[in-house]
Amino acid sequence: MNTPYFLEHIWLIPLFPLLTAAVMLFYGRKLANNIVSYLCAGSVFVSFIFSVGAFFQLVAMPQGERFFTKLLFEWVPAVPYHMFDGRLAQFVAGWEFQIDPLSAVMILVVTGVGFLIHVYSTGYMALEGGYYRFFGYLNLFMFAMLILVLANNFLMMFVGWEGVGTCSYLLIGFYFHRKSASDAGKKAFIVNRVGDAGFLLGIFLCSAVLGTVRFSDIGPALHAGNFQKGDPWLTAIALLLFVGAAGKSAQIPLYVWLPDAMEGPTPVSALIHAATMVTAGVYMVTRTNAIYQLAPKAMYVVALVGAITALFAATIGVVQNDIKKVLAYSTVSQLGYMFLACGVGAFTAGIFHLMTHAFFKGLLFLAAGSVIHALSGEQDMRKMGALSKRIPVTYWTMLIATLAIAGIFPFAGFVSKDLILGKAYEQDVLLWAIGYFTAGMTAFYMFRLVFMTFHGTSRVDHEVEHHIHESPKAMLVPLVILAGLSIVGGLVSWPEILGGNSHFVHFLEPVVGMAHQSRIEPLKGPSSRIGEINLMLMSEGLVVLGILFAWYLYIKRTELPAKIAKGLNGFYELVYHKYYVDELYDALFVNRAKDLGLALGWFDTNVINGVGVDGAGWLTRFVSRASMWWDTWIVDGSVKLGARIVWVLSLPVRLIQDGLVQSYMLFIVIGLIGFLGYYFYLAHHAVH
Amino acid sequence: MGHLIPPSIMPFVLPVLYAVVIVAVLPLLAGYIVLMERKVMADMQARLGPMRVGPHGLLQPIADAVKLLLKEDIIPDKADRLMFWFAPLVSVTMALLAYSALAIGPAFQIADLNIGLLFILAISSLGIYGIVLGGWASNSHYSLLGALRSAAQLVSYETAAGLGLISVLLLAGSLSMKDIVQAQLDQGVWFGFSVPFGFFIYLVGSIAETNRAPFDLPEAESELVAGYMTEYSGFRWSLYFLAEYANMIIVAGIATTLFLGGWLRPGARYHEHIPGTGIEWLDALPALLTLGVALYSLKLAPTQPVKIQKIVMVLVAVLCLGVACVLAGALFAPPAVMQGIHGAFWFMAKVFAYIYAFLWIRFTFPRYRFDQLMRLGWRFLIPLALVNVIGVGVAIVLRQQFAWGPIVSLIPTTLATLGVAMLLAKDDAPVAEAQTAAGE
Amino acid sequence: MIPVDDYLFLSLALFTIGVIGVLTRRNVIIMLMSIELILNAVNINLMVFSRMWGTVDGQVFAIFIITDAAAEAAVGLGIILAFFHNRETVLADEMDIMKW
Amino acid sequence: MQTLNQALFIFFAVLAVASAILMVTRRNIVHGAVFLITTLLSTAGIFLLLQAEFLFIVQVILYVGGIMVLFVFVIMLVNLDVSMRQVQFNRQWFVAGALALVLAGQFLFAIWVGRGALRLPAMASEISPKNTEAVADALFSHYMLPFEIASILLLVAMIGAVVMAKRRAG
Repeated sequence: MNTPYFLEHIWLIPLFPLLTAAVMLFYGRKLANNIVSYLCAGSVFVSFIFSVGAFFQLVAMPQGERFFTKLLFEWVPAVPYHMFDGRLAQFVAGWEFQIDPLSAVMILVVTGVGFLIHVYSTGYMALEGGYYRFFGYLNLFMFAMLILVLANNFLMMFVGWEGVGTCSYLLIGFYFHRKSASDAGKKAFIVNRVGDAGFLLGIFLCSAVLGTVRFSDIGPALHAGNFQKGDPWLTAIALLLFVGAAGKSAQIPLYVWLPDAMEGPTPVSALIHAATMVTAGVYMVTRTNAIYQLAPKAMYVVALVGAITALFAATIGVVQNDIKKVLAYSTVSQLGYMFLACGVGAFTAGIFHLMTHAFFKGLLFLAAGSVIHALSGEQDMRKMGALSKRIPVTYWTMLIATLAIAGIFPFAGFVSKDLILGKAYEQDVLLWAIGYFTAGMTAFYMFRLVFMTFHGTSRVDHEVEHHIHESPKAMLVPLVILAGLSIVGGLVSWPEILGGNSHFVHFLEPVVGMAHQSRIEPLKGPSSRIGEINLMLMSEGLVVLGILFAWYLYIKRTELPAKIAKGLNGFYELVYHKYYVDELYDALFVNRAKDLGLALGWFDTNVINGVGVDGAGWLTRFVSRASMWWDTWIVDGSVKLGARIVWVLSLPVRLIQDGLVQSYMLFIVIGLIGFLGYYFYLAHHAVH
Repeated sequence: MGHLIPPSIMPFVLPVLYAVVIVAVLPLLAGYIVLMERKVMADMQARLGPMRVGPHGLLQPIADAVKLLLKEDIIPDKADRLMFWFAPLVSVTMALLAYSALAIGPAFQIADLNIGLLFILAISSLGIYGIVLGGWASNSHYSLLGALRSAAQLVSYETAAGLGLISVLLLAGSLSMKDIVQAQLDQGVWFGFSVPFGFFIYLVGSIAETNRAPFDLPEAESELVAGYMTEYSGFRWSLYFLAEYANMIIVAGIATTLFLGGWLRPGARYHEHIPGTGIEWLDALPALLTLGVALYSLKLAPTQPVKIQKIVMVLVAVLCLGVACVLAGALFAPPAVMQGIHGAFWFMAKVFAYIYAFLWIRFTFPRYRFDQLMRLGWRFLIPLALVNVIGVGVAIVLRQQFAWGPIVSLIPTTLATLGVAMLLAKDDAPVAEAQTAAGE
Repeated sequence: MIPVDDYLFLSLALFTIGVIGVLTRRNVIIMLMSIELILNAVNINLMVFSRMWGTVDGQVFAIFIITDAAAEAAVGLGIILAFFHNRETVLADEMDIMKW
Repeated sequence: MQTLNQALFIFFAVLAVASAILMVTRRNIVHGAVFLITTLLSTAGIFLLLQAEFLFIVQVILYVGGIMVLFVFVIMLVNLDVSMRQVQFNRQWFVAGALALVLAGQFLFAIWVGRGALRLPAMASEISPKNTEAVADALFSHYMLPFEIASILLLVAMIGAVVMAKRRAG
C-alpha cells in the first residue's frame, strides 16, 4: 500500500524547527535579523504545512483506522525485565512518531498558533538584543513540543517534556540580566522538577505494572492484565502522572511558577505559558485516558484539583493590577477547567477547550503585548485607560478574545466551556457549581481588564502618552487571524442541540474510547437536551451579570473598588498577596531546603573533611615520618655503608685516576715508549 | 727580446708582467668601481652623485685615494699591535693572490693551474682571517662582533656558493678555468643558462661572501658602527677597502668564467663573415661600441661647466677612441692576438655587468637580520644547492646514457630544483613568522 | 732530490712539538690545536710515502685524516663551548670531575 | 729547478717548525692560532712540493679555511683576559716534556737507523698531471666504503656539535 506522504514523513515536522534552532544557536550571532526571522518563522510555517497535510491525510483514512506510527530508529533495544506480577516483559522504546486524531489536533494547534506567534515576535522583538537567541530558543521549544505531542511512548514524550521545560526556563530568563527574570526562570524549573519526579515515577510504575511504555500498547496491556476498575496500581499510576501534569500545567499546588513566568517576553507567555506548553499536562492525561478511566478515584482527584484551581486562580486574578499577571492567573484558571473536564471524563471537551483556549488566550497575551508595546513597556493597568481609540485594532481583537474567554454566545469559549460545564453537571453538581461560579468571575475580571485598559479616563504617564502607537503589521496580522479563530473556533464542534454536529468531539472519540470500546459514555439522549439548554442560559446569564458588575465598578463608579477593598481589608490583602502561598512555600520547603544544605555543609566541614580527610592526612604524615626514618637510617645507611667500603678500597686506584686528561695522555706516552723500547729490543735480537 | 733574458727564466717573464699589471691597475679599478657605485646609486635615487672632481666626478677616486693616503694613521692604545698591523695585509694579499688563477682572456692568465678554480676558492677563503684578526686585534666590541658575524657568514655562505659552483664543475669536468670556458663553447650554452639555480645560488652566496648589502651585517653601520673596520683609518682602512672591491671583482670573474661563458663572445658559434674579409660580423661589435662611447663623450665635452672638465672629457673620449682603435686593429691581427684582446674586452664587460647587478641588488633590498641571514643560508640555499647538484648529476647520466642534448637534459633538473625551492620557501615562511614573532 | 729522511725529520719535529703541547699546556684549545699539529705531521708522512710509492692511497688516507680532524674540531669545540658556558674556564686541569 | 725545490723545502720546513714551537709556547691563544695557521700553510706548501696538488687545496680550504676558522671563532667566544695571566703549563710539564723527548729520541733512532734506505722516484711529475682525478678515482672506487663511513662520521659530528653547543634551558 502506498503510504501517504505527509504521514510517512511525520518526523520531519519537529525536524524543521530543530534545524533552524541549531543554526540560530551555533551561527545566529552572525546572521542579520531579517534572515533570522525568515528562517525561523519559515521553518515553523513549513512544519505547519506538513501538519495540515498530515491532518488531511489522516482524515482521509476510515473512521476507525485513523492511526499511524513511524519508527525512525530503535532507541532502547529490547531489555527483558520482570513486571510486578512476575510476568516477563520487554522494555522497548524507539523514536517512534505517532499520529492519531489527538496528536493531529495538537500539532495543528502547536504549529499554527506557533507560526502566528513567530510572526508576531518578529515585530515585538525587533528592537531587542539577542534576537537570534530568542528565535533559537523558540524554535528549540517548537521542536520539543512537537516531539512531546508526536511521541508514541512515555520515554520519548519525556524527552519533549523536559525539552519544553528547558526552553521555558531559558525563555523566562531571557532577560537574564534582570534578577527577577532569572529567579522566575529558576523557580519555574525547580517547581517543574517536582512534577517531573512524579511523572517519572508514574512512567516507572506504568512500565512495571503494565509492561509497556508505548501508548498504543497500554490499551491491550490493560485488557491482557485483566485490570478491574479501581485497581490500586492504576490509581497510583494515574495520580503520579497527574502530579507531573499538575507541575507542567500549573495546578494546585504546583501553580506558583506560572505567574512569575510572566517575566519572560510576552510572545513567550503567549506561546509557552498560555497556548501550548502548559497544556501538555492536559494532553498527557488525555493521552493516558485509558488508565484514568479505570481509576475513578484518581479521576475525581483530577476533577477536584482542576475545579479548585480554577476558582482559586480566578479569585486572585480579580485583584491583580499587572495586565500579564491577570492573564496568567486566568490561564491557571482555564487550565483548571481543562482538568475539570478530564476529571469528569469529558476528555474530548478538555482537548476542545485546550484548542479554543490556545486561540483566545494566545490572542489575549499577544494583544496585551501589543498594549505593552504601545505603552513603552508599561504593564500596570492602573496606569492605562482610554486606549480604545488610540490602538483600535488591538482593542477590537482583545475585546473579541475577552468575549470568547468569558463564554459569550457564539464565540469559541462559549462552546467549549459549556461542553465542560454540561459534563460536570452530569457527574457532580458541586464541581459544576464551582465551575459555574468561576465562569462568572472570569467574565468579571476579564472585563475589568478591558475596562481598565481601554475605557474610562486615561491614567497614562505623560512621558508615555506621547509615544502611544499602534503596533506594526507583523504584530497585528496574527492578532486578526487569532481573533477570527476565536470567533469561529467553536463551530467545529457546534453542539447538536443548537443544530450542530459536534464534529470535533466525534473526531476525537476513537482516541478516548480506544482503550475499552465497551466503556464509551453513551451519547446524551434527548431527555438531557433540555437541561443542556438551561445550563447554557444559566451560564450566559451569570456571565452577563459579571460583565455588568465590572462595568459598574470600573466605568460607572470608579471610586467603588477602592472602597470595597478597604471594606474587605483582611480578605483583600489575603487575595492580593495570592493567599501568601509563595511565602508559605518559602517557609515550608525553600527555607527547609536551605537548612538542610547548611546542615549538610556542617557535616561536610566537620565530619567528612575534619575527621575523614584531615584524619587520613594526619595518618599519612605519621606513617611517612616513620618511613622516612627507616629510609634515612636503615635503607640509606646500608647503601652508604657499602659506598664507604668501596671508597676505602678504591683509594689506591684513585691516585692514578685523577680525572685529568693530560695525565692519562702521559700514560699513553709512557706505554708508547715502552712498546717502542720492546720493539727495538726484539729487532736488536733479531739482527743479532 | 728572447736573447736578452736567460731561457730558464723565460716562462716566468709573462706571468710576472701580468702580476705587476694587476697589482698596479687593481686599486685604480677599485676606485672607479666605487665611483660607478656612487653614480649608480645616485641614478637610482634620482640624484646626480659626485660631479665636482673632474667631469661627472671622473677624478673623484683619485681625490679619495689621496685623501686616504694622507690621513693620520691611528692604532688604538689597547689594540694587539702585531695583529692590527698584520690583518689588513692578509686581506689584501689574499685578494690579490686569487687573481693569479683568473683567466681574463685566452691569453691573459698568470698561471693556468689544473686546480685553478679550487685555488681561487681556497685563497679567497683565507681572506676571512684578515677580517677576523683585524676585528679581534682592535680590542673593541663592535669590531669583534663584526668579525664574528663575518666569520659565521662566510663559513655558511661559502658552503652554499661552493655547492653552486660544483654543478658547473660536473658539467665542465675540469677545474681549470680555461677548460671550463672551453666546455661552454663546446656545449654551445653558457652554464648560467643551463643551470640557472647554480648561478642564482652563487649570486646570493657571492654577495654574502663579499659582505655587501643586503648581507653587509659585519659592517652594518646602524648596529656596529663599521663592524670590523671600526678602529681602522687611513691607509690600513683603504687596504680593507681595496680587498673588498678586489674580492668583488674576483667573485664577478668566477661567475663570469663559470656561468657567463668567460671571454666568449655572445654567439660564439656564429661564424658569418663580412663578405670579402676574414672578419666575423660580431667581432666588429666591441670596436663600434667603444667608438660610440668616445663620440658621446666628445659630444658632452663642450657642455661641461669648467674648462678643466672639458679637457678631461676630451681626454676620456680620446682614451675610448684609443681602445676602439685597439679593438678594431685587433681584427686584422693574427687570430691569437685578436682573440686575446677581444676576449679580455668581453670578459671585462661581463664582470662589470655582474658588478652592476651587485650594485642594483644593494640599492634595492633592505638589510637582513642576522637570524634571517643564517636561516636563508642553511635552510634554503644549502638544501637547494644539494638538490641542484644531484639534479645535475642525473642530467649528466641522461646525457651520457640516453644521448640527451646538453640543454634538454638539464630542463628536468631546473624544474625539480624550482619545485624544491618553492617547497622550501613555503615551508620556511611560517617558521620565519613564528620566530620573528617570538624574537621581537 | 730531497731525501725522504728530511721529510721524516720534519714530520717528527712537528709531532714532538705537538705531543709536548698536548701534554703540558693547560688551555684545552691549545691542546686541541696541538692535536691538529700531530695529525698534520702524520699527513706529511703519508704524503711522502704516497709520493715514494707513486700511488694516491696515502693522499686518500690524508683526506680521511682531515675529515677526522674536522669532525674532532667540531665536536671538541662544541664541548669546550658548552663547558665554558657552565664553568667559565677552559683549563684542562680544572675539568677534573666527570659530571657537574 | 732542483735548487729551487731545495730552497723551498728548507723555507717551508723552518717556517713550519718555528711556527709550531711558537704556537705551543705563546701565552696569547689567538697568536697561537695564527702560528698554527702558518704551520698548516707551510705544510700545504710541502704537499705542493710532493706534487699532491689536491691535498694542498684540501689543506688550505678545509684546514685553514674551515677548521681553523672554527678555532678562531671559538677562541674569540671564550677568550678570557684572565687566562692570559694564569700559569700556562700544568704541574707535570717537566716530566711530560722529558718523556716526549724520550719518545722523539726513539723515533729519531728508528729513522737514523734506516736513513738513506728510502728514496723518492726521480721526477715523478709526469705521472700525476691529473692528481685530482687520481685521488677521486681511488676515493670513489677502492675506498668507497671508508669514504661513506667518513661522511657518516661527519654527519654524526655535525649533530654532536649542534647538540653540544645548543644553549640548554636553565
